[in-house]
Amino acid sequence: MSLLEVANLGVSFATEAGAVRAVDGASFALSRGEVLALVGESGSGKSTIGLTLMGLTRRLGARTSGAATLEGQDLLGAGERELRSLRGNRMAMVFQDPISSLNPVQRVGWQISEQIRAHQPLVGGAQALERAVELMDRAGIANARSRVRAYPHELSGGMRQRVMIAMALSCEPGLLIADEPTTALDVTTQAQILAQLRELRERTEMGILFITHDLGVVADIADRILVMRAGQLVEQGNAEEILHAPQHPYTQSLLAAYAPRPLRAPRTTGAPLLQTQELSVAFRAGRRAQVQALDGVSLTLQEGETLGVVGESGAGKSTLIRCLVRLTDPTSGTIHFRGQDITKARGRQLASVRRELQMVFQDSHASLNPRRRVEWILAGGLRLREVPRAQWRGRAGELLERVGLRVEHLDRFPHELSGGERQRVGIARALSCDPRALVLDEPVSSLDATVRAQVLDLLARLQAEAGLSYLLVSHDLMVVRGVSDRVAVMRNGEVVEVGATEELFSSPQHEYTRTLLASCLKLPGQVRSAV
Amino acid sequence: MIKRSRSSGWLSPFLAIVLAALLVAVFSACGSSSNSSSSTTNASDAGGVTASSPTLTVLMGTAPDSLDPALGASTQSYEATWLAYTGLVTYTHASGAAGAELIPGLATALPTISADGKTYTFVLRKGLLYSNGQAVKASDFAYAIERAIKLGWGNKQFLTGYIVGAEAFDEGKAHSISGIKANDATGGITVKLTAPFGPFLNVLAFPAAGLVPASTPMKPLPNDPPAGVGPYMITHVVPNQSFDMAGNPHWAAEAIAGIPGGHSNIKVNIVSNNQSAAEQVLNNSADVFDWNDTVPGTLLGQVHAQASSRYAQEPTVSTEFFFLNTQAKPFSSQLAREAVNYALDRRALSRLDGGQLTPACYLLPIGMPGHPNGPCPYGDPSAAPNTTKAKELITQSGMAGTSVDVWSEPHPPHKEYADYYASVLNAIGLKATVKIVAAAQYPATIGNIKNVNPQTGWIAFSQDFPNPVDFYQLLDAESISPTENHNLSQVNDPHIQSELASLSPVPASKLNSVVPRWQALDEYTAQKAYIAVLGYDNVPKFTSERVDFGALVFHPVYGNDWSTLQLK
Amino acid sequence: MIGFLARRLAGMVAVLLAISLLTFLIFQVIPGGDPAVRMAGRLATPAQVQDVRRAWGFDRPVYDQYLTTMGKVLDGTVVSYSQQINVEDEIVRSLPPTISLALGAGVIWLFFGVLFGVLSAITAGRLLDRSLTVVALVGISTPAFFLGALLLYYFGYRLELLPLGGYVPLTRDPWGWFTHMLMPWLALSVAFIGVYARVLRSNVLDTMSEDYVRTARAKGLSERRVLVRHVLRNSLIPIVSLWGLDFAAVVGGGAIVIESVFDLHGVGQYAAESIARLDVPPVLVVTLLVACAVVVLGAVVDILYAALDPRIRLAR
Amino acid sequence: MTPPPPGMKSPPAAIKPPPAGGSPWRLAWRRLARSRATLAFGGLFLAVVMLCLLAPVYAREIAHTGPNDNHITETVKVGGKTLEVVSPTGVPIGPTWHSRFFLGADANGRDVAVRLLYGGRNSLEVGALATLITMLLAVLIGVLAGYFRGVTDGVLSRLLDVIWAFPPILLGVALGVALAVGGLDLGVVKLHSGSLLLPALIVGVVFVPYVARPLRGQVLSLRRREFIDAARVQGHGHMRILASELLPNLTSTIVVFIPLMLANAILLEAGLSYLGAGVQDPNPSWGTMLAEGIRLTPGAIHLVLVPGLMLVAAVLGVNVFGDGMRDALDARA
Repeated sequence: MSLLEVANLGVSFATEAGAVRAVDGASFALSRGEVLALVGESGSGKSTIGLTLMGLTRRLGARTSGAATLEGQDLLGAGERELRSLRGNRMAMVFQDPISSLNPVQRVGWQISEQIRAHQPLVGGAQALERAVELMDRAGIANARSRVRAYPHELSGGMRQRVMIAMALSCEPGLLIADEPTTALDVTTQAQILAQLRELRERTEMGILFITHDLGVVADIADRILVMRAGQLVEQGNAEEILHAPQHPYTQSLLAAYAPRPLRAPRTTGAPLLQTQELSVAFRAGRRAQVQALDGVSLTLQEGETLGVVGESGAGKSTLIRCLVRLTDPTSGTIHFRGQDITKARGRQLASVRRELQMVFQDSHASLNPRRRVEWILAGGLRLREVPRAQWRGRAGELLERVGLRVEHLDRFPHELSGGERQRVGIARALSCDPRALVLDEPVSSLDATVRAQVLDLLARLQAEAGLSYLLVSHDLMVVRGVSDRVAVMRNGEVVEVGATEELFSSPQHEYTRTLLASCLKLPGQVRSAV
Repeated sequence: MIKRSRSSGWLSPFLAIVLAALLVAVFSACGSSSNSSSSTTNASDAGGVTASSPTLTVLMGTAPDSLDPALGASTQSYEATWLAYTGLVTYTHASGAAGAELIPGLATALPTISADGKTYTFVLRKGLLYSNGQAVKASDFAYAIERAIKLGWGNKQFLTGYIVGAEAFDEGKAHSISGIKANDATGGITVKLTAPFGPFLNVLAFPAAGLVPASTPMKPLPNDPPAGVGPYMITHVVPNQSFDMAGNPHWAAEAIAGIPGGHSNIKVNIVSNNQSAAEQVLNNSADVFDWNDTVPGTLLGQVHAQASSRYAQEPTVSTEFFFLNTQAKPFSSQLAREAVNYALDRRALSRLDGGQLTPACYLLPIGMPGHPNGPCPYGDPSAAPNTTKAKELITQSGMAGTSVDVWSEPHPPHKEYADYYASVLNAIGLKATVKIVAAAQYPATIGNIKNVNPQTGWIAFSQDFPNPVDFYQLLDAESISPTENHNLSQVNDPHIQSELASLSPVPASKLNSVVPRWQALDEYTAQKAYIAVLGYDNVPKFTSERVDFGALVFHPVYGNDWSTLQLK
Repeated sequence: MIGFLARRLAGMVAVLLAISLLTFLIFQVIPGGDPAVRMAGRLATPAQVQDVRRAWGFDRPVYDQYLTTMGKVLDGTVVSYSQQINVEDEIVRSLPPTISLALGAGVIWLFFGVLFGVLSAITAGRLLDRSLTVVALVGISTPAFFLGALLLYYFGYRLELLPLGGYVPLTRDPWGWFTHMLMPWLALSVAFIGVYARVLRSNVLDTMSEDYVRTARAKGLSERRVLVRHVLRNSLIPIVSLWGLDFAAVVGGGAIVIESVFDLHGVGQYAAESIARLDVPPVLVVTLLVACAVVVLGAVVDILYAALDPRIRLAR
Repeated sequence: MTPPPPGMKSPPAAIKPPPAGGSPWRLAWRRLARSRATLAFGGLFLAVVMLCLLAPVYAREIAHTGPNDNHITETVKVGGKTLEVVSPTGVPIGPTWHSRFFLGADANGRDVAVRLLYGGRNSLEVGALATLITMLLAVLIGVLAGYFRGVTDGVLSRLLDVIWAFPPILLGVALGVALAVGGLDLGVVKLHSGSLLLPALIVGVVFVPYVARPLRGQVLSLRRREFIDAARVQGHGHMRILASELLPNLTSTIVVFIPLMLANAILLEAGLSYLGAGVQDPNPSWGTMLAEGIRLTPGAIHLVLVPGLMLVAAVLGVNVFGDGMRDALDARA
């Protein structure tokens, strides 16, 4: 008998807009010691399956059909009390975002021991806390004994996720449901967490339902793979089979999106367009402490080229960008744009520089004014260029067509667009000023893999058409690799290595570059990516 | 401490529990509280109140402005302080006209007055003691007067205006008042005046002129009033909440003729809600209602039904009127002023005051010497008004359509008077707007000719002492002042001025002889319609069942005489 | 912590100075507000008024008067114009009724506000929630003095169950204290109960949709434990600060209206009467007291907040 | 439509409903239209407003008297009996349920129903004006402080602290008493002492911090949003960013605050009037009527109940409507 058996599972929700069928007839089984990956893009219903198995969608008004059993015990029909004795005890769940998933006002040790005591009433408080220390230690948390007294916000993202894992394992469950457990983490941390899960499975014979959108991660850990799309299972099979010989067209397109983009032919580069020299930024943190967000960065973006900047969170990429577009003032150093010192530019000079140096933001949702229609958003740049008002609509329509959208999108609000569409609008807005260079801040990191590929294609096309220069910032080496002429690697506010893309990827000089590459390209021939 | 007892007959179980709880509360109240104990002990000798005398609770709607006699100038203060601070002369403890009669207080007899009316000579009684046991000296009188002036007693103009050297003392130019001479050895006291002033003895009957020890600090003592001579002494002052009147232990031995020694200890509670106060007296949880307050009209029915034997309306010597500014349109026209007098329905105004206003037309009220007896010149105040005539007069006067601001203060029913008055003015062809000003700002606002120069408004005046001169300050041209005006109608009438000049020096003892002249003057005032009188105030005398209602004297100057307050 | 207190203290002094100056100035510009006229008494002559003015220093420049008055406020010797008694003594005497009112009502509104809010949230959308919502909104919409007047009328005059107002010290007569305070407590609490119930309801609902509550359920905790240890523990934190500030406002005279309706002779009533008498010193002192209470309790609330929510650091 | 279950703000991200067409406003309006209670209470408030607007018609056609007309010594026929409007001891008649003195008379023998409607006009006018003043000042202060931060924020925030630490009733009463006689002379504007703008100004100013502070907070967080950066990077000026980017994002908060403030303004005006610092004579308002009524309570409870219940009805209408509107806009106030 399998550990988990799901037959013809259907889940639907009543929403304001009527009933929505989130999962439609999913059937699968999971054995002990097996890692089953549930793969799909956002909105495919994969998380709903995990939550439904845990009985956590009941309060959201979900209606379920079909059957699901854990070691023969019915999950869908179980009473609340029955379910409660299973949850956390025989099945446990690790969520995507460890900061919001841990109670902010309770110590982590308390939160772990609470779960132990909920299922093992005979265990005393001190004993449970001792177990928590042990679990945290085993989950790879150094200094576990002192960290049990920490509050979640005092730990790093990776630590928090380890706490979540320690908590999930506290009652030695048979089934672990991991819902995008590494999505919110840096690549190096992600690699560590995955290694931990692999080690766990070997040690405990636990079955893991691993929910993710990231095929790279799947390749790393899964025994079998389920592919979901719009609430339905489209394909399932062994990891090897699915990854190397996908049957269903959707699976194929999904994999295609992950295929490595061919390296660009190195271009003859022009004159320096944007230059920084010894750029440093220090923020005050508290009374005397200072944080050196940027430390002596000297970079040059040449006319017509794409310069990729990679680094993990906290490397100073965002600060660099904010300096370049003059949202943050550098503490020292200079910025030159077309030979002109713009470090302290103000007023008219700044306005003319800004028109030529535009930016595309990471979060397409946050960077578009939610209360304005697309037409208005695009008209802003036209107004600055003193285009007559009568032409705005026509020109905005043209811009949309340039980025692959249609004129009717002009009357939409940002929330009425998909993520990819929004990012296109963001690019169109940058283009509305007719710039020479674009600063791209993680332009595809919030997009699904298929959409991501499309947006990157668009950027390449625009560059070819208009001779734009790009400074592209990303934490994702694969994104940078496919579109950049040269790559700069940042760490702790410093540029550790700059070089032509091919050179840098084939023979990294700096040790940190090597670590980065190693943590993301573990399986040769297999391309991975992370959001 | 006030406990409510129930007057109606039925008892639900819940009420029984509440009552039981109340009983418990009474026991836990340590017996120090007011109304339960020792009602049988009657003060055996009329000479004094002792700790074993019963305690009666008197309610006051407004706290006395100060219980220091040198400061207190409100009726609430006088009501208490005149029993604790006897002066050289005082009033008879009696109701009605008899109460207005002056008798010797700490002096052996009424003073001898020199022929020019400017020198008063007194002799202090011998062997008097203050409530703290100190001996009373003649020089204490001078000190008491100095103290009242120095601390700023509200009526000190009666002292500084007439006593020789008092003005200089007030301004700090002299260390003592040269016009007062006292001999501690003989007890002789002489007071010299700058000009003869008829009511001067009445001035000396104020508690502010009551003797206090010369060792009393020259600073306000409202919470710990100084020692005095009188049947009572003021103790346990909790400002704005309560104070006690206990028997003066040294009084019994002195027993001054005409001043009763009192029967009960008095506990005064300040209860600003007159509904609540009236209820408390009605159901006997308090003993005396504040005569300065009105029993709400809405409760009067119940009072008449349940407590007619312990409720009465007492006339006070006070007049309510609308002043009519003779120096500004429209009331610069006598016809317009007459119209107002024709048009006012005093019966309506009386209803606004819960029926406690006696409609009238003369400035000098009933009970004040000089109150005219003749009919009113512009219609019977107790009958329907003549609105038609009033309209005609306004048209005749040419003032129709003139805007008029009607001033008043928010205290009921003064605001209601103004509302009514404005509607009357509108009905007879003027354009009236009501202006309500907080009570504290009111005198300064309407007294400001320079900036405000009010056209008409409500004002009430009650006597300081039983002499018509007091009232005629309000029509005396000398009271006109740009910012502290008291002659609100701004009347400057030569006839009134000449009459005042000759009537004002007439001393209290000879007042009766000039009553006809005062009557004629007051009729003249009514004829000129300088003011529009509403009527005279009646006030409630209202006690609990256990109080001997008949024995309680309602004094014409000081109201309920607590020294006559006793159990049945 | 010490830095926080020092900064707070400095800010507080600035705010208090501004408030005292403002109060003082408001009364300076009141027409007919000249205290000398009132103090000189009825029918006083202009010369006498001038004397009073000189004696009390009303003829001096405004800033001089302000500084003198503030000096007296600080060394506790300021006296009222109308009764010439020490204002600070008077306020100390008026505090027991006000504190009785604020504490009692505070406990009542906190208890019922939390009770109704939680009940409403856990039955959201159902009949009980709807009924409680209506009750809460009616409470919020009812002026306290209207409610007070109705209570006084029905329980005092008509049924004669409760006293008609006034204050009895707790030390003298606990039961009398209770019966005298019952109606004022209710009248004052009702609106607050409504507000707290609404605020807590929405706090609880927000918290219930937090990820960590989902985690708590995934841990297999009982619904009760989820509610108490995870939902309430978090959603009560803002209530603590709300309560502290409201309590400060009531202590400092925010309950003026209720004190007047029930004749409690508390700080608020003292302030109201003093305003009516245009008596600046008591108004000034009460205003400063309230502002002080608001600012101090504001700081206390912030400290408490930081203690309850480890994410908060004490800053400005 | 079933109400959303507890704890459900929205379904999990994965199953967000397909974006409904139209602007956020249309969305809110659709939600609002579905909530019958919200509409019913909004209707209640509108009904009160309409009644008050029709006051002159009622006075002329039905009651045949004006709001300030005295009938102290008159009589009125009720069901064949002749009754005095005000008894000789000053007790006014209660509701007659006839055209004259439908809701009884007050101490001055004025028709309570007529005064109620005229008073309602004043109460509502003061409430509306005060709300307008509060919102204008609060938006100005909140936006400037939140957007420019630094010194501007410091000064404005301290200003809010001062108003906030001032107990509202105390500030209101002090200002009310101060301005009741002479009015306010600002040089340019001179407010007459009887003007309704005075209480409106007092009430309006008192509430400014309650709106300005949350707005400032929201501006602070909006300012960190990328679309503001985007506008700056494009080279737009501060004024345009304030007016065109920030303000539209504040409107739902502002809109949610309006009914809340209207309700509170009406309540505070009543409180001030009770203490004699609100609407000045001869204008009636619900607050002044209540204050007068409370003085006459035991014999004439209708003088308390009539204006009180009307006040509660109006404020309740606004409150429930505002509550529903907040849900519809899904904004926090």
